[in-house]
Amino acid sequence: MAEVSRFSVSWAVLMKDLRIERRSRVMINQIIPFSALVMVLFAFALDATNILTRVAPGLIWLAVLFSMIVIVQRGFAVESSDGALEALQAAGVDPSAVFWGKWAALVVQLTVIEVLLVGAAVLLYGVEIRAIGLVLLVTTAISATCGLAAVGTIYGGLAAGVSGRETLLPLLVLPVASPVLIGATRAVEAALGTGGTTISEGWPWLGLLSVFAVTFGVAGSFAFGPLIEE
Amino acid sequence: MAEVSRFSVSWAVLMKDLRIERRSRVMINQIIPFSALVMVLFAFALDATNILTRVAPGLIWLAVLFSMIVIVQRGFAVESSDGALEALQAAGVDPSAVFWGKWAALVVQLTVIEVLLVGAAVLLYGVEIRAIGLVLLVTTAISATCGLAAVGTIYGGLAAGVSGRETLLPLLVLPVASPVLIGATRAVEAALGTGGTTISEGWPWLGLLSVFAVTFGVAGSFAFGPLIEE
Amino acid sequence: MNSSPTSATESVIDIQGLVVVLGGYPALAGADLCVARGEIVLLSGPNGAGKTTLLRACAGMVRPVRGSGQVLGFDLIAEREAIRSGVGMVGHRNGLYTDLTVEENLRFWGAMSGADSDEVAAAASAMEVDGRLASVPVGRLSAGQRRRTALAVLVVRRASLWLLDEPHTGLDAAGRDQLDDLLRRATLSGATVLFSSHEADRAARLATRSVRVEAGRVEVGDG
Amino acid sequence: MNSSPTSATESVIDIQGLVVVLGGYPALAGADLCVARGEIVLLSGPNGAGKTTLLRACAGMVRPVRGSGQVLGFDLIAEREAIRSGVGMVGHRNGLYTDLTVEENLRFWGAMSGADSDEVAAAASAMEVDGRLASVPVGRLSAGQRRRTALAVLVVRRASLWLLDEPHTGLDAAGRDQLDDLLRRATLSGATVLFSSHEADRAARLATRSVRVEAGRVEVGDG
Amino acid sequence: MTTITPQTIQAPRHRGTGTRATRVVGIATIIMIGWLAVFGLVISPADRDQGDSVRIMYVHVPSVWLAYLAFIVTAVCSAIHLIGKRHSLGVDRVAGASAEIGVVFMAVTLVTGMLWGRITWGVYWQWDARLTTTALLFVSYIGYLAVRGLEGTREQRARRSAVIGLLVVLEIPLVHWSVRLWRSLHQEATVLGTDLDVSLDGLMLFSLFVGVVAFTLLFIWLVLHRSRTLTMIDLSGDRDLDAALASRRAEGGADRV
Ligand code: HEM
Ligand SMILES: Nc1ncnc2c1ncn2[C@@H]1O[C@H](COP(=O)(O)OP(=O)(O)OP(=O)(O)O)[C@@H](O)[C@H]1O
Ligand SMILES: Nc1ncnc2c1ncn2[C@@H]1O[C@H](COP(=O)(O)OP(=O)(O)OP(=O)(O)O)[C@@H](O)[C@H]1O
Ligand SMILES: [Mg+2]
Ligand SMILES: [Mg+2]
Repeated sequence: MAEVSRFSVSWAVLMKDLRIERRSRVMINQIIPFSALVMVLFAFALDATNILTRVAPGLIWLAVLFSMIVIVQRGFAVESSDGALEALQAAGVDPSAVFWGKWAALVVQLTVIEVLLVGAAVLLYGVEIRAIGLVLLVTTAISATCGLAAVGTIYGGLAAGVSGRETLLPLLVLPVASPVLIGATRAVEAALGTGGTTISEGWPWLGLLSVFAVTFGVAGSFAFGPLIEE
Repeated sequence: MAEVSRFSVSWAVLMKDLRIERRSRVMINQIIPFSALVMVLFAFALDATNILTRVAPGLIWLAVLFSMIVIVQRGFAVESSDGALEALQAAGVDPSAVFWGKWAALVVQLTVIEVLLVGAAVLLYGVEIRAIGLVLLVTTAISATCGLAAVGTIYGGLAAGVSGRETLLPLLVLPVASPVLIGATRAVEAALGTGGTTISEGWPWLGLLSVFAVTFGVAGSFAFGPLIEE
Repeated sequence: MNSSPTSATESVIDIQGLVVVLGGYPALAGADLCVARGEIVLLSGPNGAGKTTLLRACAGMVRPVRGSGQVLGFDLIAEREAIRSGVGMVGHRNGLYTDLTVEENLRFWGAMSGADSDEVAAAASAMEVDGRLASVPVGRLSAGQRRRTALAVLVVRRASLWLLDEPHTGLDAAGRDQLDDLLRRATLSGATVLFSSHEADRAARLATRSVRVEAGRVEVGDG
Repeated sequence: MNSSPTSATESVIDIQGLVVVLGGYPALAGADLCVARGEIVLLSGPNGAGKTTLLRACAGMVRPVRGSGQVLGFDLIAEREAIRSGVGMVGHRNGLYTDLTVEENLRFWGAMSGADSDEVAAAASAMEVDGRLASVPVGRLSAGQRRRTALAVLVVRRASLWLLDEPHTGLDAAGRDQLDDLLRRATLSGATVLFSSHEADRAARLATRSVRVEAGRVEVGDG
Repeated sequence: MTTITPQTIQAPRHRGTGTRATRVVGIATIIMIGWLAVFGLVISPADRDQGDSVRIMYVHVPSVWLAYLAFIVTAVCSAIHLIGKRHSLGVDRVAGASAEIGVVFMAVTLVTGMLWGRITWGVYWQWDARLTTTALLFVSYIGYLAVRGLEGTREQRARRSAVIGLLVVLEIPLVHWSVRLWRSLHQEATVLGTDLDVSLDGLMLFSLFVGVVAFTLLFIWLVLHRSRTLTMIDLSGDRDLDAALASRRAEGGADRV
């Protein structure tokens, strides 16, 4: 498909994913309730409100992580159920273009989740957001999301082909994604001033997150082809 | 299939599941590392050593819950990938027999997970097990497992048919299972004497768990047919 | 399944005005069909006519919104369970466990339907999935080999009504012949066969009668 | 794909001694095949002979452990990417998005291969998945209607080498004819077709030449 | 045009995976481990505030560093496999072998560390940055091995695992600098932060050095053998292939009608 630009391929993949999403309503009907539920469960499992506000940032990102795994499973089940991903591959469609398309779709979905989870944290855990922390909070969310989406897409593609998909994905994603979990948690703590942390403490972590995002973005863009290759 | 006893059907299903498990090695290679990972992540998200021992029981059961979801997804992906479950249904195989077969297989796998997770908790969270609490601990584990397995099997069967399986299952299982989460947590706390609780506080919770297990066992045995029905 | 009431009546399938709605679309729009014991009836018709839906309806797998009928002498709506245990169906999907070997799949179905290991072995050899293939996981078989396995499972089931949706799909020349005399032999021992196919000439050779499905209704054609 | 070097050489497929191992089993055990531009070649042979594997190998989807070959003038091992973008393959699975409608699937593939909406519409009508079906989610189509959609996608791809694995499966009489002259027309405009089938007589009518696959090797038969 | 001749694996001259080289390395390893025992248990002094427990260090630290080395070797081999024109399966086998051994070393680190922790902190595990990151690294490589275990062709296995191998190695710096990271970024002083500055006198340092050398030799010895074993497994696979090809061609009548 020499004549088709890489961007338009990515764009088509992104639009396709979002359309499937809009049609199946999985996001609204299932994933959002699920992630809200995870938050509630954490609250139950700990059920000591005093510590909840302190650990809230960690829990938010943990919930994001679990939600992402579910989203990725879904996003690649769509691809592999009738062999669509294989068809793309057989048609010689540029894998890295496909990667960026799937990546973008995942970013969109994660962003929605995060906004809602932060809201939930405010309500359930009584977290307060300070105005000065806002910039840090947003930039953190953005770079963390980009990184997570890259990891999710890479391993989603890998797992899409194999049989034990359901179980392999979480095993691969969680450890690699946990640096993001850690970094984002610290940064958000700084943004929220949890436990008397100051904003300034947040920025270095943000740096870590950005490095992570860039690394895995580049890696995915190159590795996606070999990964889904038979 | 009038001449085939319900038990032998369940037995065949159980053996079939265990054989598939033995062959694909998913349990050892993927699920067990995954659940261990969940423990580590929780601990790190909280990362305040002093509270860990206090919330350990909750985290154990939370980890069990997440592992179960993964196991159930896998267990029913096997059934629905080539329409095997539908074939059983079309052949008029007694659904409740199938239910108990899948249930038993899930119980076996959950038990393995739990033993390992408790071991991990002892090492990682510094939990200590008192001799006097042992009876309560074991009985709790048993009844909780039976209950969870029943819930997992019911909803696994329900989700097996529909398309958005990956996402629907956790959404359905988590809320219904959370009573077990709470009950089991309290009971284990009592067994371990977490936060100075006494054994006696545990028994009522154990009662709750048993009631739950029986309820959902019976429910599943009756409802499984209608649930997987077109 | 000699216990089934059909020993009394002659018609194994007898449905009137069946209407089946799938996702808001009337896949069946008033289908009538009557099949006598021992017949081998071919369902022909264009894509989307409703053949698969009709077969699934006869198997009690989809619930009609209108119409009534009896299959194996049991009521189509009230006694689905009874119908199902007497019916053997092979659809577009094979319904096998891909992680298990051919033999393990057959054994499993043997346990489900109380067939002993001899019958299982017989079924395997009938569709030639014995020998080397017996110990190969179904996930590693070729399309036709999977189809053969699915049909062998059907033999193990010893159903009294066989509902086959394009059963010849993927079978090689030899396999088609094997399937055909398998079906003929089955009907000799009291079974009844209703199958769909798009290969007019070959199917006509097998069938004792052929009916045409068109736009969700059955038009009786010349056998 | 007129950019492909084949305009120079005549043989579109030219492979020698291809060995493909799947899960430890030699699905292809030294297959040789040579197909000239404009041919319609039939792959026949028993179940498990290696037809699907051979087609996938020609599409650069499975990597041979031995042997060598050129497809569309590109090297089978070194230039898989180039081969793939010139090849259109339909396997046992359709490779469609079941949540999307027929039209959306075709549009998607149009975007992938730079076909404008007219070409898309043309492809849809060629396989008769326009009209009502265009707006039906693929997941709600009948088996044959899905197959038609998959073939329409293939038309959208405008490939110069068509590799079809039992393409007639599930198609009704009309659909088979449509497919056949679709393929004939494609070859007239410079494309080449390699397809497998188990329906000897019908396939022979379509094919300009037929080769027999047996036990992982190709035995040239009479066209 | 490129013809695939079966990737030539030169079979070892004699049976087994041993050669003179490996035997020399093996003997050297044994000697060095003997030394390590002597120095670690007898000669080197007990620590001021840690007592004899400090001797665990002579296993704990070398095993971590060798685990690092093993994982880096895996990464390098993965890179060579992906970039190299031949996409050699040989380096892939080395990568696999090295990863397996690295996981073992990592396990040793965890166990010795936990024992050491039990002695010095009174608990097996502390929720401190380095320990957690170490655990994550450990699991990551279990995942790597799980990917290697997936079904598929050798090339597929090599390609997949090479990518993973290159991704997970990035966690090593995170583990290594975790202490500093957290100290500089995080207020709470970490446990290892206080515990790590064991005052190493010359003799301790030397014993540690001996340990590192011994473990390095052990690593080399193990990698040589393990990768040769993997080679032989593939080799036997190829031998089987010839037999399989013969029987496959013979099929026709036998397996079919
Ligand atoms: C489960 C418990 C432990 C784990 C997982 C663990 C892990 C590690 C790791 C990964 C390193 C390598 C650091 C690097 O150079 O990148 C290390 C080094 C070291 N560990 Fe541990 N450790 C544990 C417990 C302990 C304990 C209890 C002590 C002593 C009280 C200790 C003392 C040391 C020392 C002295 C070093 C070398 C100095 C350094 O490289 O920082 N470790 N440990
Ligand atoms: N789940 C569904 N939702 C909506 N419509 C459906 C669904 N399943 C099938 N249909 C429609 O019902 C009609 C009959 O489908 P059916 O599968 O019975 O046709 P068929 O005769 O088997 O066709 P084929 O020969 O292609 O198998 C088709 O037009 C199809 O579009
Ligand atoms: N993943 C696999 N692992 C092991 N063996 C396999 C695998 N896939 C296919 N085979 C074997 O390779 C051989 C060829 O398979 P292939 O699908 O090419 O046959 P085919 O000619 O397409 O048969 P059919 O006519 O049934 O489609 C078969 O014997 C099959 O058992
Ligand atoms: Mg049909
Ligand atoms: Mg095939």
